[in-house]
Amino acid sequence: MRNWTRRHVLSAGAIAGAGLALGIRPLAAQVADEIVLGGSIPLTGVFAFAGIGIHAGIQDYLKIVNDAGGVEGRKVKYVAEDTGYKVDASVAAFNKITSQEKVSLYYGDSTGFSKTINPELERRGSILMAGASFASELNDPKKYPLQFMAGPDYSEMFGILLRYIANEKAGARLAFVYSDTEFGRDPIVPSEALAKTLGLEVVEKIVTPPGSVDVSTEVLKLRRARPDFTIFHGYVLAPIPEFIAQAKQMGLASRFMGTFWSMDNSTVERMGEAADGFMGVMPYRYYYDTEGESPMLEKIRQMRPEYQSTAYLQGFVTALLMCEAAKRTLAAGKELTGANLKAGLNSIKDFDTGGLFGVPISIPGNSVPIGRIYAFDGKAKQMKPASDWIRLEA
Amino acid sequence: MAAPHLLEVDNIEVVYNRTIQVLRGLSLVVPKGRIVALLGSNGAGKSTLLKAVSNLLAIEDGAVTSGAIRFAGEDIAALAPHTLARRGLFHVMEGRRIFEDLTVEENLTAATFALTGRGASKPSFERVYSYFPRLHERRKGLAGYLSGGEQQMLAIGRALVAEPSLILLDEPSLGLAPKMVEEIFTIIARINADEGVSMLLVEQNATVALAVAHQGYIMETGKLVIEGSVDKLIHDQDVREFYLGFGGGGDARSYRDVKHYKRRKRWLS
Amino acid sequence: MRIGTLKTSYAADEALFDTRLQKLLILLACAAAVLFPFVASPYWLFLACLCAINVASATGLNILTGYTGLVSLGQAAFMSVGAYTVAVLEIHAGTPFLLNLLVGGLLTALVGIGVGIPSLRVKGLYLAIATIAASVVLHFVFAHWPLTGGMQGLSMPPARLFGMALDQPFQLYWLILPVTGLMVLGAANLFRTRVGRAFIAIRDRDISAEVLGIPLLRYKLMSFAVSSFYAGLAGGLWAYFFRVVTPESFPLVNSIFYLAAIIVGGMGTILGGILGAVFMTMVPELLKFVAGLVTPFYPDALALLAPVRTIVFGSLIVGFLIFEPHGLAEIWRRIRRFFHLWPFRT
Amino acid sequence: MTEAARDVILDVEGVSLAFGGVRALTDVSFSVRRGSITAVIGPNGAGKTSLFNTISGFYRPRSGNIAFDGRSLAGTAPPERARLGLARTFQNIALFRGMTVLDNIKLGRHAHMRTGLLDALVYRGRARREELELRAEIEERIIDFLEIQHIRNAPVATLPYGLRKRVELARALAMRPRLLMLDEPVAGMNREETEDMARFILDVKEEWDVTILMVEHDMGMVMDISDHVVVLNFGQVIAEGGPAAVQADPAVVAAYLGAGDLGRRLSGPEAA
Amino acid sequence: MTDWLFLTEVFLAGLGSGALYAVTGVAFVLIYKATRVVNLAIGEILMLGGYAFFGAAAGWHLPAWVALPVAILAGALVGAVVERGLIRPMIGESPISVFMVTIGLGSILAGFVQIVWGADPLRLPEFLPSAPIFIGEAYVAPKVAYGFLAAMVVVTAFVLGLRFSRGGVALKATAADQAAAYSVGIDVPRVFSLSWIVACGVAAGAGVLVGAIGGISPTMGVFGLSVLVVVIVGGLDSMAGALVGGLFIGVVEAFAGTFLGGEYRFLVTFSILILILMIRPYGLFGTHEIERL
Repeated sequence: MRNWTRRHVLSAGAIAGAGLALGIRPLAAQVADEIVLGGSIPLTGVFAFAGIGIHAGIQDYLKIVNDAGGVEGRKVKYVAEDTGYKVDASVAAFNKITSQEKVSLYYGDSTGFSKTINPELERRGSILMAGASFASELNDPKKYPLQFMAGPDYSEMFGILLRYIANEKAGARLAFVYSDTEFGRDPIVPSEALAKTLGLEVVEKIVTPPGSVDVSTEVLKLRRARPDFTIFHGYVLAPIPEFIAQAKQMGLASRFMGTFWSMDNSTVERMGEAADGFMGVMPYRYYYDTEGESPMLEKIRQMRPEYQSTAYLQGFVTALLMCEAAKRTLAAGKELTGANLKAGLNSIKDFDTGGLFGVPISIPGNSVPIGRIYAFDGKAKQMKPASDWIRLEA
Repeated sequence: MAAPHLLEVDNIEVVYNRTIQVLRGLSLVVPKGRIVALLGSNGAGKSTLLKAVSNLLAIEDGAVTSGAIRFAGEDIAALAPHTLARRGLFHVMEGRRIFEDLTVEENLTAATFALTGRGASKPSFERVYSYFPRLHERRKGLAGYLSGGEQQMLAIGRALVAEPSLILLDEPSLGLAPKMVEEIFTIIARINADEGVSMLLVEQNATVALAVAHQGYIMETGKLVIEGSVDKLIHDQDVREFYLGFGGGGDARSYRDVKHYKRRKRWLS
Repeated sequence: MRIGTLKTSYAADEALFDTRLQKLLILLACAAAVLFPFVASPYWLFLACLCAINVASATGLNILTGYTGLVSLGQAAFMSVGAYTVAVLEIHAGTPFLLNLLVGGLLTALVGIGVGIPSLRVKGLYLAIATIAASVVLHFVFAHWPLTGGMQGLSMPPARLFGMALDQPFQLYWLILPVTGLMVLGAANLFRTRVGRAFIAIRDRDISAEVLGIPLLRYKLMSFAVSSFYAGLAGGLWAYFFRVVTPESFPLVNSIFYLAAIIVGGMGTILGGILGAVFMTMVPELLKFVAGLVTPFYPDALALLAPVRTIVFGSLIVGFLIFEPHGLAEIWRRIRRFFHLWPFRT
Repeated sequence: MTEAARDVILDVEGVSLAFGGVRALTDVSFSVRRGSITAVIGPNGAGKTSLFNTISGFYRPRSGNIAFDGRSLAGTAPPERARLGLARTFQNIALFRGMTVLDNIKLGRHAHMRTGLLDALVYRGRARREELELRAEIEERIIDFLEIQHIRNAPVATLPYGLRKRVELARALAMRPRLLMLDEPVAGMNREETEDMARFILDVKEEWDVTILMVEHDMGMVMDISDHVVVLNFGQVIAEGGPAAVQADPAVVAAYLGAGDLGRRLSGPEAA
Repeated sequence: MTDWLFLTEVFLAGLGSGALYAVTGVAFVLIYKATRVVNLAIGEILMLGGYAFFGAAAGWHLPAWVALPVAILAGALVGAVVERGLIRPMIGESPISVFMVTIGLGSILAGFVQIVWGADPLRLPEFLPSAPIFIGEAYVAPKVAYGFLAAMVVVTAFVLGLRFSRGGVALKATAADQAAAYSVGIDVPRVFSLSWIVACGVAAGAGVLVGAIGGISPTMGVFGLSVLVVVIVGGLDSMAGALVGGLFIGVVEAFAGTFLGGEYRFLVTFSILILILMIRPYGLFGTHEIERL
């Protein structure tokens, strides 16, 4: 046993040494005019379902771009590291990638990471970043000048939902159900205020601890409040289905809604019986949406004949917007600095994303405040549009 | 020797924690149907010997490093303590070790596990209660509330339930009033006579031990120093002086003098 | 090879590093530590800083758990106290970073003493659970107190030294490594004196410690104080390193991580705390590296990384406890002994 | 204070102790003369160790008083008693297994040292001076005296039984004791080891000027080296006096023999 | 706030989740009683049960009444392997080392589940009747009600079995004094093995109930943390304590969640834990002294 242990340790040490040698090696050889898109991607951990889609989406879009000759003749190289959705691992990945490549674009996996790394971004001034977080806080060009998100922020998602509700039923009673996390709490305060101005009444706010398994008491609270609409936020799947199932068993006649990360078709499908009629906000068209012109969706469907998640689309769109920003910067004859890239991004006006967003978009700030309400059709097992595209005015 | 020995301890050595040697080259036998007393002072290794025999040593990180122990002709080295109990070697441990949170009857029930595999019919505690009527009175009470003497009775009662051929008794007189010691030793002798159970009895109270035993061993610091029939032992001058407490002619040298000859040794070195 | 040691004074015998070889090794290690930032990439500097922070915290936990025998599952929560203190001071008071670190450490020590008070009544597992409970309470406070920024936490400016912002691994290295070095040295010193011996006595047999004149409660609380002071400092360093502190930055898993680090490294040895923390910090990186190597042959390797990491983490704890309870420090000692006697015995 | 009282270092008066209704000690009174070796004997379970634990301060007596050097110990915690000069060893050896012999001995001095936490962390000035002084004293006085130079850096866990007992004695000596309580110092030792220990005990008394109170089963040694013997049985003192007198006391003989019919069979004249 | 109906409903929901705590607590106590091991992996074994059920019911398309025994057997098997492979070699080590081994085990199990079933939360196929249940006018979620019933049957079986069976005597004897139990002929290692096997089976069964209500995910092991509170409050070695503690904590959590908000749940239960530790370290029903380190 003893011998084994020692040998084991020694060989582990040897491997570690090899790793060290490789790591310390000076900047990896890089083709002179490549543009590098780095990524801290949660390929594993609790957010892996999204990370894997995002990863594929970015790769696919870059393939399309590179096959077409790149951005202004320059190829885009994608370098990603897994983070397990942990802030320190994301920071480590960032440090690792930026120490080996000259990175201009970066995809970050969480709000915490984006907040952590932003001072560093500003210090470097060479990178434009986007990511999986739609945190309202990040949607502030003054505080986060080198950041953007490929869709509405969480408060804007609520804004879209509330506008829809106000249209459907004036003075409707609302309940917000959200997790006790940064993600969950993000849009609650501003959305309450917005609901008031729209003449809606927030009758109940239910916070659940993260990882909660039993929601029976919360459902009792919900039943007592008798809302017309219940909006879930800060979850992916659990405990939404249980909430809905129990509420339906109790005969509660509320409609249930979600935000971006709960809105993937396969996620909603997994809600089982509870899925029918589940609605929510989505800035993109779904993979199977064949209505109207959407050459990009066509291309995606050609590349990948099976259904692709909304996370895939999010990664795809983010890469698309990043490349567009780079293209505009280079076309203007400017260097690829963070500020220039952001300026390039902000110059996007009435831009057609190849039909991924249903309408042409503009990015005056850090977000793309557009979305549409979809509802799940139990028979077709698909999300179907329930509203037209809703554009929030800045 | 015509009578086969029920227990043979053959030249064993015992070590604790891989370092501390407690028994060195110790041998003894228990003939069938007899009570053998093992006497010696504290720390001499008597309890250790019993634990070596019942294989309970391992629990305390002790081990028999050489020699052999045979029970009914079979080497016990590979037998777990409960297996030994089921084969008829029952250890009544020092300090009684009854299950205090269990009732008297549950304590006896626990001992029925020793009958596993012997195909015995439903065990009855009548025999126990006939030897110890007091236990019958208190059979529904928690064993922890029994007096010290009653607890010792229960410990021996458990042994009776197990129907053993050999009982190892570790200091049954410990902490008991003289009257109670008398009572218990009388019953021990009766059990031996009535049931034909052999016993290996470890005691510090040499007087009572030799009163019930047929033969005895005396050990000091891990080694046997004197052995023989009880008659021989009680006539031995050293035994009378050191174990039975009869004053007598002094030792060769007093510990008070050690300073002088030891000191010399120190100067020399 | 070395045959024995001759020493001419008790002072020499009481020294931390007693052989010439050891002194040489330490000198070499120091030189390497000074040179390292100039040759390493930011990524490796990043890892070095992270290792150093974890070493500081693990050493603190080792004082409490490894040396005093009081098991704590609250080390990460203690770190969060230090981290938040530093962040709040940096944001609102703008005081110099060394002062902030010190205040963070002292405040954490106070919290540690509070958490340690039950230690006279409850021991072992119960104490460990009391520290979990304390973690839960601290987490709640930080997550709901406006001063600590609620669930969003605090983003803070970098430490400043002579007007220069310490915001890259290269600069932070010069802050983090010396502080950690001093902390480790302090811990090593502690166990050369009566205070450290009293801790060990309490671990080994607290009743007889009392007979030797060691007041139990006082020393148990002292151990909690020192240990959480270390945690607070480590948390402060962490805050300067990541510059954002949220309630999720210091989950219970991190407390388990530190406990695992000292188990793997070796409980109750200074070297163990260092080796364990470095080892446990590097293992995930190593796994990532291996996954990278395997990816060409097995494309899903990366996706398996997180569960494999979890399994390896658990297996290291279990494996070391079963096969090498004295940890890496013991393995190191055996290797050293091997070379001392080499080539006469193998 | 009378002359006689000044001569007494430890005075146990009317001490009773009970554990949840079970009486461990009943009205125990005796005193230990300064500079003497006093032995407490009695059958197993007679309450000897309980008595020691009461004097050490682990158990609080239900009634009675213990005075050390004329000062009542009531309300004094064990660590404080150690500082006053009350040292002891344990029946089943309470050394710290994870530490070396040297560190174990150093621990004995704890109560008399003054190094604080901050001193300790920097190990300069007082901490260093104090440690080095202690080391020198231990080496030159204690280790040399008990002849354990060769094992001083060995971890205690690796030592044989006899040596451990000696290390425990060394640690007690490091406590600067005025009264040294030894709980079965020679239990489990052979004649040779017992002789060594007896010599050390006598030397400690004479050269270190320490009073000794011990519990011991080895009658030979007790009778040879003690000046005064206290006999406990069922938590009560049944006899007290010089070794010879105690040995001859019928109550003592009965306590060891049991006084019933079984015992009489052997103690009768015909047996001799 | 004198809406009695609502209060009753909250109370019943609390009892429902409390019953699941109780049954898992019983599994925990069983292991502790027999082997003195504080098994922190109980939450992960519960999780494994949920996944095993999922694997059998959704993967192999077995009916629920087959999948449930499969899950319980899977738990029992893990219990047997763990006891032989990890716990037996640790006999005689400090309780804290063994406790850390179970923490490591929990981590291994969580990783294993992720490798096999992925990190996403999953839902178990519906197998409990979904018709709403009313007690008087008070509504009880059907799953909660059936979970409560099942849990109570198991807990009662354990409490009674322990009190009146010969096996119960063996367990209590082993718990009280291993050496003495050995000496009276009780096969102590078998008691150890059986207690792990049975307890892990029960925990796995509880995992199916918990999973049916809240879905399953690799982080489900957190449930074990609440169970830890339950058994400390009830007393580590008391089955009755686990029952009372479980129901108590369940109800307290329900009311805390309702009237203070979900984020207060952990705070309240752990505050109770601290309180109990200060005033009654062995819990409400615990009988044994604190283990020494």
